[in-house]
Amino acid sequence: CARLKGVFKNADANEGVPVAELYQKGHEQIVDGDWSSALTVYKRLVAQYPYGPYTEQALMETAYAQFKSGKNDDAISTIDRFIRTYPTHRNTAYMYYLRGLVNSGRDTVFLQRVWKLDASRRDLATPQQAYNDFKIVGERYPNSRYAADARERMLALRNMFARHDLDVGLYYLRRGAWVAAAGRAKYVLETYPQSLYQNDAVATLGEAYTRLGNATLAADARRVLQQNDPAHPWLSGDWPDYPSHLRRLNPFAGDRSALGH
Amino acid sequence: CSTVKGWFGGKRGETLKPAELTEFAPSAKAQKLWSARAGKGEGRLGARQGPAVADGHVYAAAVEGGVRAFDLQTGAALWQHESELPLSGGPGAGDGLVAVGSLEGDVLALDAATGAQKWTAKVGSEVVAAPAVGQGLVLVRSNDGRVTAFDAASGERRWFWERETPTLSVRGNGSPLLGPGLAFVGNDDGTLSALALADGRLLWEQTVAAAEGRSELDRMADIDGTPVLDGTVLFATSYKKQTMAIDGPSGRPLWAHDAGGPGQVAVSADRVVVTDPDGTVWGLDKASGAALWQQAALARRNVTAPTLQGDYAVVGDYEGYLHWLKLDDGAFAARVDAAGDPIRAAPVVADGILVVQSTGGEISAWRLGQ
Amino acid sequence: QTASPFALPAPAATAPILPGTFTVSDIRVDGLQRISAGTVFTYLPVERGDRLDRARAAEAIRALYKTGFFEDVRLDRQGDILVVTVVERPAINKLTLVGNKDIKTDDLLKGLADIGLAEGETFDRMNLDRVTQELIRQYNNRGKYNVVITPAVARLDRNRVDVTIDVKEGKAANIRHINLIGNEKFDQELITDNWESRESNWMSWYRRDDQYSREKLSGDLEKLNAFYLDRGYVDFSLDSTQVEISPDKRDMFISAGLSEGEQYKLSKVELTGDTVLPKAEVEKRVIVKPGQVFSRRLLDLTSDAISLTLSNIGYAFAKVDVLPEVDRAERTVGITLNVIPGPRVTIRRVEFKGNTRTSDEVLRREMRQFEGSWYAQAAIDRSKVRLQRLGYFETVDVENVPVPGSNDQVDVVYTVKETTSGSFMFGVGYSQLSGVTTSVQLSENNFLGTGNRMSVAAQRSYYQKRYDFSFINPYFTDEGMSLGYNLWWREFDYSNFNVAQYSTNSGAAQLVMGLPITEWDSVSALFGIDSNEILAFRGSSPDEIVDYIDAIGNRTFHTWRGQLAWARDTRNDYFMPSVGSYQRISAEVALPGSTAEYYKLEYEYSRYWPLSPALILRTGVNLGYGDSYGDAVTRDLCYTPPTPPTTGNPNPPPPPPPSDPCIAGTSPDYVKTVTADGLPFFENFYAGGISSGGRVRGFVDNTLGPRAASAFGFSRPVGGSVKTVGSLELFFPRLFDTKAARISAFLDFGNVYRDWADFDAGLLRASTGVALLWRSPMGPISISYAIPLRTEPFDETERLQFSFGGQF
Amino acid sequence: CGILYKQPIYQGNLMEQTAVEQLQAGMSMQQVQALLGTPSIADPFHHDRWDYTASERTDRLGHIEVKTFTVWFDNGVVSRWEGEYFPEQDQALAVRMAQYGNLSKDDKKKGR
Repeated sequence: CARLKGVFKNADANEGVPVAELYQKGHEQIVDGDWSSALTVYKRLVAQYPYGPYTEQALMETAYAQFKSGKNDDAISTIDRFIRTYPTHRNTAYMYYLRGLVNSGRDTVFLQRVWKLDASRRDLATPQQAYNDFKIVGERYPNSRYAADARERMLALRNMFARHDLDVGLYYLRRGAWVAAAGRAKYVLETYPQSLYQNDAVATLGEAYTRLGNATLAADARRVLQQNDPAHPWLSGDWPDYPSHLRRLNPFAGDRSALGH
Repeated sequence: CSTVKGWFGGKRGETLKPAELTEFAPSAKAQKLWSARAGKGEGRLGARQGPAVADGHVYAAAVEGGVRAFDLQTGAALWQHESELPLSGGPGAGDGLVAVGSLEGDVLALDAATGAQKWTAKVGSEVVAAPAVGQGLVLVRSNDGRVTAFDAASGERRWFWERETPTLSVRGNGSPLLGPGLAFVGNDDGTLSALALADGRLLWEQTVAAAEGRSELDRMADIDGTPVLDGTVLFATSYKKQTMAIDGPSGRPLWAHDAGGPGQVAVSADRVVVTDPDGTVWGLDKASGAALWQQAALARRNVTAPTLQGDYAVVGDYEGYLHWLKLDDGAFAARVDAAGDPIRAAPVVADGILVVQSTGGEISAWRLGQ
Repeated sequence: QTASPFALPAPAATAPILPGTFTVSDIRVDGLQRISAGTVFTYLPVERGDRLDRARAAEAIRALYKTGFFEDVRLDRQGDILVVTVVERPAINKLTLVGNKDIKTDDLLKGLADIGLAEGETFDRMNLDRVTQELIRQYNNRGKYNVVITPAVARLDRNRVDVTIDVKEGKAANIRHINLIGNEKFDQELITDNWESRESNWMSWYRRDDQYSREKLSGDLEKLNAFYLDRGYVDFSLDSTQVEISPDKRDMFISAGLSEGEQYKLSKVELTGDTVLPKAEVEKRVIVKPGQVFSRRLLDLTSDAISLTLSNIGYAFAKVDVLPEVDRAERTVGITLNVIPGPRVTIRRVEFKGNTRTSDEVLRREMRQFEGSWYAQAAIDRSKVRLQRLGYFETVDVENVPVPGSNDQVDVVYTVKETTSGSFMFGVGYSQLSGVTTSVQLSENNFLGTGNRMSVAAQRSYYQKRYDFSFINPYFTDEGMSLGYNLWWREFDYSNFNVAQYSTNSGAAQLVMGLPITEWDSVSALFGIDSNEILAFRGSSPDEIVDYIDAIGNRTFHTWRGQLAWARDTRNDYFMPSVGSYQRISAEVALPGSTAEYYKLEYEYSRYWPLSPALILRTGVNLGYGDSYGDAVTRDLCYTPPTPPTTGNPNPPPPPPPSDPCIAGTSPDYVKTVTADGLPFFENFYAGGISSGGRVRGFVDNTLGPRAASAFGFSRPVGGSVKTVGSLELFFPRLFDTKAARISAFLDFGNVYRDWADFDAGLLRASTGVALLWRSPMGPISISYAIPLRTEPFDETERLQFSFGGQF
Repeated sequence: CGILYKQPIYQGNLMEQTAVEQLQAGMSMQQVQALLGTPSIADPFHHDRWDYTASERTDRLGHIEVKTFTVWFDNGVVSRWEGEYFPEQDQALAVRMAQYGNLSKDDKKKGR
């Protein structure tokens, strides 16, 4: 058995090491991206030295390492525990910001970037959580270093939600369910005012009313669009440009929205 | 290597095993007089079904096998009353009548001499305790906590008294105890009630053990053994390890001691013997209730309630052994292998002869030789 | 008793020695180790400059205790400085659980973490007691009443502790005896037939149905109540129920006293309220008639049927109140059904949750209920079934969420749980049939979440080289017309495939199209060209085959293939259908101009019978017939066989060329006339083995049916032009709680015959056994153990068979 | 082409003759909502009119028939209304919808 015991020996190489040295060892591993060994080192650090500035720093870097190595659920629970134990810590803003980053990237299938898949067409539950996290950063820590970027990411997420709704609206337009299309367009206008797809929503409304034969409403929608975005393709009659049916035979075609942008 | 040992050494559920029997120098000898069969016994029904002895006859019932009568001295079969009913309660005998209850709530009364059926009646739940017969009445304790009184002659219902049962109680009930003009009933919520025999009115009530505790399990305080009247003093014990002596007429508690169990107490001239749920047999001083001795060698062997024979206390266990313990110090005096199946009902002693019925339906009678 | 030998002193909250009130000029915190002063200040309800009196001080102490960080808190006064002295609770270094078997360690750890007992958390002895009680309660719920839990706390340096919780589970209390008293009219077995609590029986070791739990019992008593109310016993009452435990806490006893009362009949049935539809129409759905025995179940079914009908035309909240008037003397009950339609509801939005991989449109195109339309319950149910039939989801749930602020609008939310919808096999594989196979095979029914079905396979094994590509988009048009294409190249050596001695090299390109005709029926068409080169040698390949090729006079068969099929599918789930049927009839034709002109007809039918929630029977049959059309081709063969090399003459001269033209009877080297008629041998149907189509488990793959002897004498199965295969299979959905695995007992039967004339039911082979299908993350694995029942002497039987990656 | 199955698509509210007849000038928006239900089209740019637009596509050729019933408001109360709506056909709709087949209550519970 002795020989066997030797094999496991280095596992507790971190026992009894002073906290500064332990932190240094973990930090170097973080710097050169060796997330898993950094995580084991920090885990032992927190267990042996459950308090002190090094521990707080180690906890934060643990969350970062977990995020970077794709362990999203662990990252979220580490962040939540940190916020509960150190509510007034000076970088709590960073922790909420990191939580937003984790949530916005949480469900993106690895292939999504490779196969050009559109995240707005999938379940928006975790992006919604990310939106709320960034909102906390923006409102509670307005002058922190991350507030500006958080607001920007919120805008991008909000456009994604609007894009989801409008894509569904255009689908219903194509299927001839014009009342449903008008409903979705109205929802975008009311729930996400000033979003990137504001004018597309008005165009959808106009198209739906035209198909429904409701001349007055269609004309007013056209007038509103004319004022806001005179160059909108719907005005010249070639919008929405649904992707061609041939793309449906190419398995690697990926998602393409009729919104054009 | 510790990790490797952990893999194979997985202990199976770590339940504690019943204690092994210890050797001892027998100071008394028990002889078997006779044995007989009462039919197919209760098995694991938990009814603690035992025989009744009255004026020289032993009456025994079984879930399958009806009611049979034997002669106390010789064990000769006197009569047998066939019945389809699953007879689980009793029998109880007295005033020339044998009464027995069934799992379906039937009450059957037979003529003690011939075994002929006199009358039948119905109660609301299963009967797992022997009916009490006396003073012209048959008192039946059914499992729903109700005591129903029938006229011994006609079987017509006179009155009934009810006590709500807790959500979880210990299996089994004690029979009512007939006193002068009144009846004592041990309830499942740890209280002892005295009822007037005339109309079933509640005379007094005394809590033997309070039904308190964090979980349902801790709150169980059943008094499942029939109380014992010694002169005017009543002795009762509860599953929550409490035994109490109470003044019969007034219901005032005389003493209480924190040892006790689900079975019946045995009261001798100066001792009160009781078995607790873990299998330890306690000898208490009758006057003060102080614990004089405890016999813990039969731990976890599902030991029955004690009965007195001569100056010994006798208990049965789950392997069918009978143990005679000396009354003064609780030491083992004799032991016999009385039945192939577990003994759950406390043995019954009459005219110096001890009669015991196993859960397999086997009856045997024993006498103490010198 | 769980005495915890913990040495720390009890938290004596000493009263603050604080005479009178004073204004706090400054605050100092002593005793802090892990917690920062900032944290204390946020929770301390006192700031500089506040006036502090006894009440405010007590309140401050309570606030600091509530944080759970501190073991002890004391406020003192030094001049005008408020001194807060705290003793921090130790942190937990290691938390270990020993001896727990029934509840898994990580479930326990998760539970403990929720109560705040986890590594790195502050240790609070009060938590430990709460955890111990919680564990005891959880074990009691599982019927383990003898559990003994002893927590142990070991103190370490730097204010840390190691916590170990030792669990002695003891034996579970089993239900030994269930007794109903007062049931005269029905005996106990009938009443407790569908109860969950059961007395200990021989199956209890597996089904664990003799474990007592209060929830199960209350559910069963509700069933008892329903049993009598469904049979007219309106006055039924449950008088008393007793639950008892044996003194050694190992056996449970349940007894219930009941009084049945009398059976009641229906005196009148009246429909009132706003029935929306004409009354006569709604009355059709009332299945209870005066004179019938009163039955609550039939009444529930009636009110469900009526409210369901109304919910199909917009009345989402329709309900029917059943008002009984009981006449004790006549023992009759008068029923008034009061219909309350509620508002007519429209759907605002249809939303999907849980589709992290599948695109929104793939789900939305299955919907039969549109946004902006009036509510139709049947359309919503149908949409749910269509989602289940896609095969991408393990479970599909739907719920109506009322739109806030409006009484007549709802959102319909479908929550799906995605599962593996394809298989990915890579690398080296081995199976009895094909020896060592190196292959990559990716088939995905929901490729990249776009709903397209695609499979790519490259496989090399002992008997075949295969390169396949197939793609189909089920929604080429929005209305559901599917379009796709298959391309493959195969080199196949039938000899090692337990079939006749010849090999083929074939390639094909096909276009596949599907047109839905109704909600359940669809027509599919296939058009393709393929070439099939047969390498058969007289002597090793059976003569039948060589004669056929010689008759055709060409080894490569070019075929213009067309197929038309009609299918009706009313099943309600892709993996585990419990109701509905699937049937498909297809005609495949080698069009005129192909080397061999033939047609093949196939008919497949399977029906699912829900015998009970835990038992589903599938009856299935698979028939096939093929024949040539146009006239048969006959040819006279003249050739002289080569003289085999002998030791004396190692390379004998080649045989003379065959005489041309070869006339039967006159040419010297005339050997025989051969004719090519009927279905070509390489298109024959096969049966036996586990692959669907010719599935008769218990027999080696493709070995049933006629056999042809080759010159060297050993006979080989060649398949036949008539296939008759069928099966009876009993599924047990309840045995596994996940839908990913499915176990069944089956009776397979079938055979293939050379032609109609040879069909003989007596020759049908049969086998019975059990089969397991498991949808592993890598793809579907099916394992079956079969015992052949009716076999003939030459049959090659095989009891254990497994296949990987095949279709279900 | 006609042979391809086109699932029936319904849009908008089901209007009842009796309800429309009770429409009177001067009614408030809440009263109209209670009487006719929430309108299918409440255009964000026109707060003075409600369009009860309904469409049906039920034949095999996929032809969509649209009917609109508009109610105008003058500072909050009904001023006039006009248009047409699909006649009541609850019975026919009930039969057509029943063809989809309803799931029984316990099927829904088990998520099947």
